[in-house]
Amino acid sequence: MNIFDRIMSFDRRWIFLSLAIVCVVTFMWPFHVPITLSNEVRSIYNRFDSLKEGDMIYLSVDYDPNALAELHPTTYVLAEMCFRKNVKVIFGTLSNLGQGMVDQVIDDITDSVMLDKTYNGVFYEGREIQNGIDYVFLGYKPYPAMVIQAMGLDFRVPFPTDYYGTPLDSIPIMKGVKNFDQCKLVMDMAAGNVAEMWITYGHGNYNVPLALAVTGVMGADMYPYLNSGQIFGLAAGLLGSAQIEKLCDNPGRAIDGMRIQLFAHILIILFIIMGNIGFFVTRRRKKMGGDVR
Amino acid sequence: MTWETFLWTTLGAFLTLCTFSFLYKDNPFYKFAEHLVVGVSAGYFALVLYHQILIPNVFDKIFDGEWWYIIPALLGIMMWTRFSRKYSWISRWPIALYMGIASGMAVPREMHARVIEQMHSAMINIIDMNNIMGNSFFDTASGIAKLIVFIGTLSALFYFFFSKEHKGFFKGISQFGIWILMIGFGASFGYTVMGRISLFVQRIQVMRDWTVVAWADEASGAFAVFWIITFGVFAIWAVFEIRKYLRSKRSTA
Amino acid sequence: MRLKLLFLSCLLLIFICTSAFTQDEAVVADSLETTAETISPAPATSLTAIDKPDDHGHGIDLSWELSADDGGGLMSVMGYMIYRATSPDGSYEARSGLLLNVTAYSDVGAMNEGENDYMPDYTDYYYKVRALTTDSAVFADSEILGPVQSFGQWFNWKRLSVLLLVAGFLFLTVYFIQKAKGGAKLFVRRLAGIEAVDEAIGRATEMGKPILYVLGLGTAADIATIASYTILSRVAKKVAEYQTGLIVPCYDPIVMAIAQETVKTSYMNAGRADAYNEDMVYFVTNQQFAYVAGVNGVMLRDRPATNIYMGKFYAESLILAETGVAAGSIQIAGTDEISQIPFFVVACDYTLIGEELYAASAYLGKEPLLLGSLKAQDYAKACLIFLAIIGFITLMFGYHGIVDFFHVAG
Amino acid sequence: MKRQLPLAMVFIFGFLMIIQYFIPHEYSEWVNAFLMDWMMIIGVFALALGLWSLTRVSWDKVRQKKPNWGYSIVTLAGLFLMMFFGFDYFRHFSTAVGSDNYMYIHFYRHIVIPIQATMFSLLAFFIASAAYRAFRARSLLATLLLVAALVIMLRFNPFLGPLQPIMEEFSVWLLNVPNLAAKRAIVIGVGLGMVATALKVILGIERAYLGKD
Repeated sequence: MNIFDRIMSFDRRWIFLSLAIVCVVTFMWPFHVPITLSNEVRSIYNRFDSLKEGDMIYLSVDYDPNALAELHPTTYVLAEMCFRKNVKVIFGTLSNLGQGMVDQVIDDITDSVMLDKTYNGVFYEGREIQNGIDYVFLGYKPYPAMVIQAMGLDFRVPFPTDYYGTPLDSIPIMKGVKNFDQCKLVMDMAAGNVAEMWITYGHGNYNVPLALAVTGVMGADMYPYLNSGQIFGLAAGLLGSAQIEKLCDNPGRAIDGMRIQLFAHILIILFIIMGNIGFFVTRRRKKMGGDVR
Repeated sequence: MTWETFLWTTLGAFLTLCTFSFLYKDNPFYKFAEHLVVGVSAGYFALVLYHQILIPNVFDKIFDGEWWYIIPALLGIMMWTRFSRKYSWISRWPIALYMGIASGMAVPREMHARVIEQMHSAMINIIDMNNIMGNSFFDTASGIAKLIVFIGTLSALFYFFFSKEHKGFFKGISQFGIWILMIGFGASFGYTVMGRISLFVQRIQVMRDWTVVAWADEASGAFAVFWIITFGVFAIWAVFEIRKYLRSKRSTA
Repeated sequence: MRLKLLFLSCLLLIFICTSAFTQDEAVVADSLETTAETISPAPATSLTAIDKPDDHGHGIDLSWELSADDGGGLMSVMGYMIYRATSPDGSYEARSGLLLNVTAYSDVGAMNEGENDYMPDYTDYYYKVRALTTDSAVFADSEILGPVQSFGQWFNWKRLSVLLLVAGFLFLTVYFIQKAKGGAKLFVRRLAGIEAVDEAIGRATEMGKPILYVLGLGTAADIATIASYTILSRVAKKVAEYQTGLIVPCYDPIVMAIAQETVKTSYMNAGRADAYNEDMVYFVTNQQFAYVAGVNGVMLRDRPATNIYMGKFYAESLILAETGVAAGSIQIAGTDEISQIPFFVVACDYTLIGEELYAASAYLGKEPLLLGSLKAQDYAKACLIFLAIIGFITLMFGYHGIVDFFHVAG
Repeated sequence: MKRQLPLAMVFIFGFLMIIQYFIPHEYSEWVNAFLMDWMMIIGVFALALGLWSLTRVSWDKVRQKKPNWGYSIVTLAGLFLMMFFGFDYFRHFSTAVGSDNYMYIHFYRHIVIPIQATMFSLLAFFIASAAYRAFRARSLLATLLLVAALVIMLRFNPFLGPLQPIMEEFSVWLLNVPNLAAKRAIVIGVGLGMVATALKVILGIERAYLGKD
């Protein structure tokens, strides 16, 4: 029995073992993996990067815990990037479990900055992130299409007060902010058809510069909108989140996840290639009349 | 962490390991976890149905004056005639009713949801798209891509003809159909790999979190004991396995 | 109601502040407000109201033409609201939010008495459409329209194409069954997965090992499960003839009851009622992965020679099939669950893809009646392909008739 | 009575439900909702059969000392403990009754959920072993399967360098063109198969489920 026969009659438990080792090791050991950047994600970063101090953007957090793994990292990174650059952020959600998501993002970042003056390695010198000054959270309202249309008229129409019950007019950063016209861009993190509503109503009616971060499954369906220029950027799935983390130089869960995925995939592909080599070699020998056992 | 939560989460962690041991081979730990989960989940499900359907949808309704709910309750009780050999034919009535409703529901609804809707989206206009050739070779919005989808759908449908021998022209087209099917299957398979790996990563995370929390707290002594016992048990088992393996190898040699 | 008013007044407030001027100069607006907005706009015209068609009642469709001052004239109209009353000069209540730039609205209420927003049928309603400006005091009402009544319909015309297709299919089925009964010979091509079933049962007999038949995770109401019973009945009959063992672990109690009946009948048909044992078909549990754990246990301990999976399967498909491979069984699968077919194709020896599952019962039985319906299926497919091609071609010339036929709106 | 009546019932209720679909009137909606309730309620009562079956099979194993009979005791214990906790109106664990019972909830959370989640995660391993075994270029069809899967799996692999964006684009194309065509054809076929099977049941041609005599 030579090596190729061995490959062909290989106990699958070796595959299990090597996969488990690869996953656990890559999980525990935070080494660097190259992440290739796609243009559609890079254009999101470039827009964010070109924002100046005092600019305002709208982050729409339209997912629930089911899509947390894929989209949460993006929200964290983009929110943090804006805070760092002193860009004002309006948070809103059109998913009824999205409030918990936004709460978590805001709490994690502000608490960390308050206690240690850092967040994920970024140092905030003598600064705190304050509700009403650095960000505002509008909260949740049902019927996404209606809410988007109403916000295009004025944020105060669907959201007379913010999530915490403060009237929008008495919030410092909302002074002089009426609707999307004052926002430099809208970024929508979406799991579900809300993404299409933003395209139809947000971009279609009010021509807002729109970018999307969607789940991996939805990614493929969104490319047509990118080609037609209805959205200026697209980050799909864990891969998109990891690219954003890399671009913003703020590595977190998405890059961790990507590392494991990447090596697990490579391992599986290697096994497939090995199987094929073994298969071809043994088949050729069979054709030549060799002894195959 | 309190002792109480420690014990519960440790039970969960232990059962997780027991289930993973199945990857090596069938063994007493897996057998234990398997039999336990079958019993407990069946009991759980029974109670869910009791509390969420039987009480509110049957008893409460009947006692609130919606007496006609006695009819389905009686039909349900007829199912119990299966316990008797002599009267078990009565249980055919509720079964017949169930099958009748299910089939009747399926006919128009499946015709609509599967056949009509898909037919509607299969017929696409490839001409009025302003990019027939597309921006690039792999542009999914181009007229050519749409034409491939249309032809692919029809040829795959040809593959499903049962009363016609696949010969001549028919063979060619259904052959193309099965190519399309296979590429589709390969694509879905490759696409699913990513999600499945993350399921395992989630389990690693759960185990890690449990370890971190358990170590960090007053129950850490008990935690160490747990690990020692668990690993001890698994190690003894492994030793037995290896001995068995060596013995079998010697006997074959 | 209160919310709607709040919504509206808020909106109006903001418009007062900002409409005629740029946002930055909102403060200046107050002094100029009165001169700009005192002329009432033109009302909406040609109001029509009819009972909402193809519904269960409790709904009225309205349509109107835009006010002359909306997007033209004074440019003062910004939207519309619908008001309804039960008598022409009764109190009108708002039935809609602010409608921007639309000329139609469905006023739909709740169906049951006592519910919020209950809208009784066969009641006279009077409607008017109010054209609103940015000033809440300046608006124009259309003429009052009424009385209108809402009522439920007895046929949904939007579903006509479904009815036609179902009727056509029923006709084809009955026609070919009659033809088959008349003794016409009907050809069916061979299907590897089906032929493998016989072979696999033979192999199990030689090895003296049982056959595992998994009906999947479907309930008894899933058509895939119903198709699976028929296959089970053929398998059980052969098993009884060969005197092989049969194991059928079930996920749903009703499925279990029906499967017991099916297997018992097959044993009786094979003349081996004595060999039937109630415990061949048993219930495991109704939780997906707990069930999988149980079935895996059976595969590893009872070592069935053949595993047959027919019915509805979800994520567990690959766990079952891979365990079967490890146990060294021949595996035949069939499911209509599209996302799971690839896994069965990869891991099983034979797979019935989608429709083949439904054709399998006819193949195994070779009864003329069942073959007749298979023929009907083929003719239906041929018709659909023909229609699709015609529709595809006519669409290129701008004719939408066929495409629209395959569009069911409600 | 034993066979004709059930067949008649299947026919009548089958056609009733077909017709119901085309009638939007509220009476028809009421009938639909009521019959859905029927099916659910019959299912609840049938569960007793299921539990009886599980108990009997396990108990037989224990009584006849079949191989692995000891584990069947675990099944029975789990089942009856759960039932006991769920019906514990005497509040042995000083907590709420029914599905809020302390033990009932914790058994579910710390036994059923971990084992089920782990069973599910075994897929990560099985998908790898299935890929290894099956993805071999044995024939043209197997090669197509293999290539499509490889392209999709390589789509985010940064080690490919300049090839990576092409892979990305190719995989989007694969998912949206051939995959879409394959799925659509299967869905249409399955739809026809389902309607045909359901009609056969209603017309009484498929009657294996009703038993004999």
